[in-house]
Amino acid sequence: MSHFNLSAEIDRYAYTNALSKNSPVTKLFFALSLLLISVLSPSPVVPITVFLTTTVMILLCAKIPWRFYLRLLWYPTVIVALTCVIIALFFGYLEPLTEVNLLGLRWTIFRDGVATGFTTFFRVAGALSSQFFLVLTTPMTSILLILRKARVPKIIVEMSLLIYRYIFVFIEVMETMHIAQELRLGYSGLLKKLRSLSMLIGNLFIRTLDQGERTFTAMSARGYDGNIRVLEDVPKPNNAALAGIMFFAVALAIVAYLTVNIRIV
Amino acid sequence: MLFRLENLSHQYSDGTIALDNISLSFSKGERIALLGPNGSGKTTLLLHLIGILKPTSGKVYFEDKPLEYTPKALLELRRRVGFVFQDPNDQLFAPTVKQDVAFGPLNLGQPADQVRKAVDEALKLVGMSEYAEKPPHFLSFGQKKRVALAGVLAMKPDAIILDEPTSNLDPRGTSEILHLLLRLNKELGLTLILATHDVDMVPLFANKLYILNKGKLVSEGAPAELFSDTELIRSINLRSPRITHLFEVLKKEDKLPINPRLPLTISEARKEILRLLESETGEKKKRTRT
Amino acid sequence: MLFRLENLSHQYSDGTIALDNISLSFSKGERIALLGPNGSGKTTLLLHLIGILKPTSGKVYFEDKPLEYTPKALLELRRRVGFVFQDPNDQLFAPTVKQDVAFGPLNLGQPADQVRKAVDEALKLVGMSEYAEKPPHFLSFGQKKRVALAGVLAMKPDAIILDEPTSNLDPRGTSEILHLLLRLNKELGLTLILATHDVDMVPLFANKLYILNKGKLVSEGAPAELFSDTELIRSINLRSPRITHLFEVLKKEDKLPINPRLPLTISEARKEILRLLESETGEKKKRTRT
Amino acid sequence: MHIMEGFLPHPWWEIWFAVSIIVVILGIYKLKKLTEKFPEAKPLLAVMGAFVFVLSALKLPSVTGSCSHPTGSGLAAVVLGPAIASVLSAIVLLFQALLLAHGGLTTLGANIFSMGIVGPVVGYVLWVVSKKARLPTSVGVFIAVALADLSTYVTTSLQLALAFPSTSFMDSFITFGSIFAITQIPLAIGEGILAIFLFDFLVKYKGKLLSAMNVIGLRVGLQSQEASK
Ligand SMILES: Nc1ncnc2c1ncn2[C@@H]1O[C@H](COP(=O)(O)OP(=O)(O)OP(=O)(O)O)[C@@H](O)[C@H]1O
Ligand SMILES: Nc1ncnc2c1ncn2[C@@H]1O[C@H](COP(=O)(O)OP(=O)(O)OP(=O)(O)O)[C@@H](O)[C@H]1O
Ligand SMILES: [Mg+2]
Ligand SMILES: [Mg+2]
Repeated sequence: MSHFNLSAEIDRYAYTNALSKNSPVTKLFFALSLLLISVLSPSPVVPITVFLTTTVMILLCAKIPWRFYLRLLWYPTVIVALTCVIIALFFGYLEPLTEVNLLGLRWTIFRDGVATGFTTFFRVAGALSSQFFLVLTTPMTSILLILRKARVPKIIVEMSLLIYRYIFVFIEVMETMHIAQELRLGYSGLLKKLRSLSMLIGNLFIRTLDQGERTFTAMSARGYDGNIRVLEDVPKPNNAALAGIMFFAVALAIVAYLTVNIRIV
Repeated sequence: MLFRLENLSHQYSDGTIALDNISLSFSKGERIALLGPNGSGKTTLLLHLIGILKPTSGKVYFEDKPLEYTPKALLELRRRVGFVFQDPNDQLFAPTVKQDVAFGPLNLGQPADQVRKAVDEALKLVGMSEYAEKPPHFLSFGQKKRVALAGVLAMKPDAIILDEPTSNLDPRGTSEILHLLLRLNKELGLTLILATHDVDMVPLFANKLYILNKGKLVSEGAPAELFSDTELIRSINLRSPRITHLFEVLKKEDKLPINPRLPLTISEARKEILRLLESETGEKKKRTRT
Repeated sequence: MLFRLENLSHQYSDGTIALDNISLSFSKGERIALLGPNGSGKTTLLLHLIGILKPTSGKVYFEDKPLEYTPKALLELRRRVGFVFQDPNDQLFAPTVKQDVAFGPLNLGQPADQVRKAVDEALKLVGMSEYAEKPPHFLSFGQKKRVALAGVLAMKPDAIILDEPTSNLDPRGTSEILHLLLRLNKELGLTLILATHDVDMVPLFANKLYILNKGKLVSEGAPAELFSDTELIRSINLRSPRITHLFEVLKKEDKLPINPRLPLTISEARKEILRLLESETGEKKKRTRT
Repeated sequence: MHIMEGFLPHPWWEIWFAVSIIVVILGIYKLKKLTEKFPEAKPLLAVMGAFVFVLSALKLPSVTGSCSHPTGSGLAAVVLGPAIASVLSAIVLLFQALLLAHGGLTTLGANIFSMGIVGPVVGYVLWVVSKKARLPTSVGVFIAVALADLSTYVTTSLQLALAFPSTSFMDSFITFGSIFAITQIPLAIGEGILAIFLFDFLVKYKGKLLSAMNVIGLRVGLQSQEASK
């Protein structure tokens, strides 16, 4: 269930972090431009810079506890690192780098494979940290409001909002159901564990649909008409900040261009 | 007439007949209580009033016009009539208490500072101001109920429908909210329609009482009138208010000369006891003289 | 001692201190009521007893052994102690009422026909037999509460913890369930621990009363004792039972010679009124004679 | 199976974006039509979406720049048709990227293509075919959902192989594909079985609404159920 706690916590930080009162447009612009530059950049220099920048912003400006940030990073890092090792081992063919003895087999490692592995790893690091910056500092409702202003069809924004709410309904229903089952001795022993779990998954949908409909009813009863409205006036983006970000992005783009040929291996 | 139900029946998709040919009408400015055992159809009836459920047969009239189920007509209806749900967990969904209470007023299209004022006021009325920034799912059950009520009060409707408003509230909360509702009723003419199991509260609150049982309307009238019919009350899983019950016993078992119109509230009971003491001594006096 | 809490404190992750240094103990076979205003920490306390919440500081003892939070120890605890949630929607998860009630007994490893018997019995006790095949989410709120209770009764535990068992129940349901609990307590020695706002019910039910306020234990003792301390009761958002209140008024306002130990229940009130009438006439008689 | 943020190099993520957006726009159009006519269907649609989210959060790590988990989009396609399933998947993938760091923003296009388009189309086609072949409903649902799940993974392997070619595209495809297969085949079977129950429930309790909504997939299902009675 830990993934769900993760989403609930990400959501909580989005509403409570030290940057939550800043303009969501600025934050979105910042995150997306760094993200794009990381992904487009051919060498690892720019993604590394982006990773460091956003990490500093997340920890020092938004004041997200570093423990939590590490927890977020840990899981993707492991997967990507493993995958990049695979890419490095299997996916080169141009220029042999070295040979290793693996499980009694002689294995040729190629320079281009290792290079791709490294580049990919750092690209992911830069991109992912930009994405984390966005979600840790910007409440989902603000993101949806921006989408609405950007003329994304209303039905999409509305469905997104509902799905977003129901995700948390799901999580809550799942947790309370799990506790209720434990209190009546579910999950004791393998067979009971299976029975409890299948009952949980099978009924999760039913319960959530039921709860979801009742919540929708309650929303309708308070005049909900498909439009999202929030109380906090969305802070206006600050032009100086936008220009600063633009400048930084251009500088990074130039760096990216200049470092095209820099290789780690 | 604010609401009128004409031969209303409702059958749920699994075949349960939850309402069976109900006709009644609620006037403006009244304080109406719906009483009935579990599963008698109270919630189902209330959900028809704001167009969340559609009758299987029969009609709902709002201000003498048949209810239309178009989004626009429903929106207008819900702007005028607030609804507080029986289970506050159904009703609260915003990330903070404040935003939840603001949801209704914002949907009414009010400007931000007016909304803010309405929210602060409503939270104060239900005694939850200090929890404004807390996420609703971190509140105790009774606190959630208060917030749910605030969410509706903030919309300043003409009528409020409340499904079990006082269950899970502490006694002070119950009495504060009752007094608040009575005040709104008196000062602003707010119509109140409420479903409840709390028979002790009904005489303090309602001027009109409807009794439901198994989907049927079994009785309507003033609370004093209906509670005198102890047979009826007993027969459908209800009971008289405790105070009334005390006097029933005194009358039946101890053969005391209690007024035929049994007292329902503490203040009525007090008068009755004083009267008893007076007359009793009078009686005895007479007897000793002769 | 069934449960003992030693300097128990609990702070929620957002910083709320819900319980503050509470020490108390519950003996076997007792009928315990926890009373306190909304947000006073009743639910939080109860959740500690069955190991759903862990104390921030302090200790919970079950049968004089400190509670271990290993799956095995918790399992044993929950086999012995049943828990009924405040919100029945938290508790029901199976596709039909019957399957939900059977969940616990099946996990106890009972053979099929024994389970079937236990389920039928439990549903009958709470008056929900005819709904056995219905999906729980199609029930009315009060009906859900009854099913939730049945699910715990069917496990035949040694002790039951109930969080607001009677809120949203109709009066007959309330009285039936109270009598059922009292009977189980008397006949089988079942320990009952219950959180409630229903002060009128407490004197009928509890032999031991604990009063919580803002996370602190403010008082404990026999109900009659505690309710006599009207100052305390008032000061923390509670009130006396209505019957008691009536006599408070008669004593204070009307200066009637009421017993210092105010009546709490209808039968006590009846005796007191009869006594009053007697003595009053006696008094007057004396006076007329002289 | 979602490809992680930043994992796809330029120009592959742009290409998949372009391909997916067309289908999603078609889906949005259909969704708009449907919800205008049946506002009461919104909770059901949204719960479907949330369910897809939760299912794909039940993830098992797999060493391929992504991980294995049920997809949920196959059932959505069987019940609601592939166009609407694609929109729901798109929204869910966005939330997975944002709330779970699962998948990503730039890789959104590629992930929509595999989970929101190929999976649902495969599932839907198989569902219709199995109905035409008069297979029992449960078998039809199982086949449709399990294969929708698998096809999603095959597509992901394909996308990765295109972006990271080894000596040949096939080599790379086989490498990625076989790593996925270990965890994914049992998962697909599990998801298929779960779908049978959920479908049954939906027909039982939401049959009226769904058949009124006139979603083709379900209509086929309902008809055949009636026929079998
Ligand atoms: N969604 C539903 N589907 C099928 N039957 C339902 C549904 N909701 C309620 N019922 C049934 O309809 C009847 C009336 O239910 P309703 O909720 O109106 O009762 P109520 O008077 O509000 O009861 P309570 O006091 O317990 O809240 C009950 O028998 C109940 O089981
Ligand atoms: N999950 C939570 N996170 C943070 N604070 C919480 C949480 N649950 C409860 N609280 C707070 O802890 C305090 C005690 O809550 P608790 O639910 O124990 O009260 P209670 O006595 O059961 O109230 P009620 O009578 O309303 O049910 C309240 O102030 C509440 O806001
Ligand atoms: Mg009800
Ligand atoms: Mg509580």
